[in-house]
Amino acid sequence: MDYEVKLEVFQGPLDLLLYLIRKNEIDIADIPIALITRQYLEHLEMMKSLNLDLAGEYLVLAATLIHIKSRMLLPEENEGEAVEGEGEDPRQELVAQLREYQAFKEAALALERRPLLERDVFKRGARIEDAVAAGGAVEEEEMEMDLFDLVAAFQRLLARLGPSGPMTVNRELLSLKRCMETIMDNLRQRGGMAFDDLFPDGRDRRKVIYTFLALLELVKMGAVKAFQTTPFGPIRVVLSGGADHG
Amino acid sequence: MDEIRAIVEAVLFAADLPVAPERLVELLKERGVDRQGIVAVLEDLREEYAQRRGGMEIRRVAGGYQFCTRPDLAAWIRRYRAGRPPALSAAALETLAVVAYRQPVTKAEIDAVRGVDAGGVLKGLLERKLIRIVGRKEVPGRPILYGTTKRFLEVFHLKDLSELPTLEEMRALRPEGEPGGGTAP
Amino acid sequence: MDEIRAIVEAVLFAADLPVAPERLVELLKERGVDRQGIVAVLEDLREEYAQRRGGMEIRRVAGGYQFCTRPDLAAWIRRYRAGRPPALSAAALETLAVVAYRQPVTKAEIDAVRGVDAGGVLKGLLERKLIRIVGRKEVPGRPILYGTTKRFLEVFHLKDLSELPTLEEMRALRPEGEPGGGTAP
Repeated sequence: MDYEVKLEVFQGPLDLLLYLIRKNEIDIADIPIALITRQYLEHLEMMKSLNLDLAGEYLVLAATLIHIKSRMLLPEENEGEAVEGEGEDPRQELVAQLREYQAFKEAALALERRPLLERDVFKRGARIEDAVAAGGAVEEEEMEMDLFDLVAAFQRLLARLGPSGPMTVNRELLSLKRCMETIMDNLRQRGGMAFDDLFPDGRDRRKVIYTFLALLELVKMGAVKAFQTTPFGPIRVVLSGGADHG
Repeated sequence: MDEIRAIVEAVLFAADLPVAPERLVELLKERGVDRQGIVAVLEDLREEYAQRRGGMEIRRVAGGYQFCTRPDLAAWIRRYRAGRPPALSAAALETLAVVAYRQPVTKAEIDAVRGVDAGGVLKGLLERKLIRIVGRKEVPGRPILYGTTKRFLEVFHLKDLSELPTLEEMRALRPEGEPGGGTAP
Repeated sequence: MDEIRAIVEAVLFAADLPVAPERLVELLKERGVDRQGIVAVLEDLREEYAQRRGGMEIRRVAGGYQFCTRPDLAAWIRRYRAGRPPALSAAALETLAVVAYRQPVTKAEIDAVRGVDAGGVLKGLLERKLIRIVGRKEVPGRPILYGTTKRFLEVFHLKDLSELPTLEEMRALRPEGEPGGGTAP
């Protein structure tokens, strides 16, 4: 069989197990645990030898499989009666879990087959000001904020401060003023800029922080406008009132 | 074209999100149009574009109406933009499926279904606004509960959550011989 | 509608900038359409929409063609957009985050965290009833203390403040790709 070729990226141990069940054309309700355990462990070995990152979950399932196998070998569970007997089938829990995962996997594929926005269908591309004739006064659509944005904003703030805590105000004001001037100069020359272009020295953390704070300050003062039309889309920065279209 | 219809079309075109009939009723209330009238106009327009078979169509999605390009022309637009479609990984799709069907759902519950830690995937889905935090579960530890967003409905072309096939239907589908990875084409 | 025309219309709709005929000639070159043919299609479409007098029209701008709404309907679109819930600026969101997580908090404390004067933003948040004055801090000068409002809880779909995700919880949602060791800091 095309054993090696079929080594794909699995979504997790359950995914690998489902793959083995399908490959061997096995009934999910009656898994030959010895065979599947062997193949499962072989796959883990292969993934290890390929230096694929093996998450701990893979090993947990390996242990589960081995445990089930040992319970299946116990003398009171003769083959044939194992399923119907009053003794519980040691595979039961795993089978239920696999079935559930399989249903969600199908659901995921069904989602993927739908006409996806930005893959199969596209929305109006032009920005709102360009799409609305004589609509200079139409305000740029801002992102609708949700809770995640709020927390993320706070996290970013704290990350920006770093472990050393708030910086001294004096040094900041000095640098801030200079950064604000630089931004304004750049914008006057170029009209508008992509947000990322404001940070040429991406590695200089201090500079990045000050530039960002300067930008916030300029936005607050109403000197510049920063906007974003899609979540995590590119941010554009323009001089306020300086952007005329058409 | 009568003015009401032209206004409705202009709003549909200009809006960034699906337009709910209620918003149009509100907008046009001084014109004395009721919900039924608005829906009739919207359906009329939808029919007109469907008949015309031009570049766009009007679809019903996320509780509203929205202009978008015809699905069979997607390849041309991608080529024009020279962009690749944004791929949702198989892990993201699986996680999204669990959230969609089990919402409100905790991370631990999602992890249990998928057998792997969903932390990174959840963060990505939150950032892409496909899921959101909807509250906390009143159990020890009060874990965060997740649910899907309107954006989810918009991206996956769903009128509402009830349009999702049931899990029972999914179980009935035997994925005979289908490979495991749900990779985007 | 013939396919070339539908493709041109779809591209016009989905493009973010005015579409130059040359780009369309390039896109459709395997269909054997020349510049003259493309311009004819574009002008035809333009004429069609002009005749129809619907919500949109096609205009020639900056060496290209672009869909836009009919100028005399602009007021309706402005009104439609004014009706949607106002969004928060990045500065407002940051300030709100500091108030939410550090309340009760003084302006000086907020300024220290954000590194800029929050005066204007605080005023805006007060006006929008997302924050309120909750008292005065018993230190020299007795500065005003700010906290969040009921409206804040509504906007963010929170039952109470304890539902705010903790920073610890957000840290647990590691970005995809980062090592996922189960060791909490």
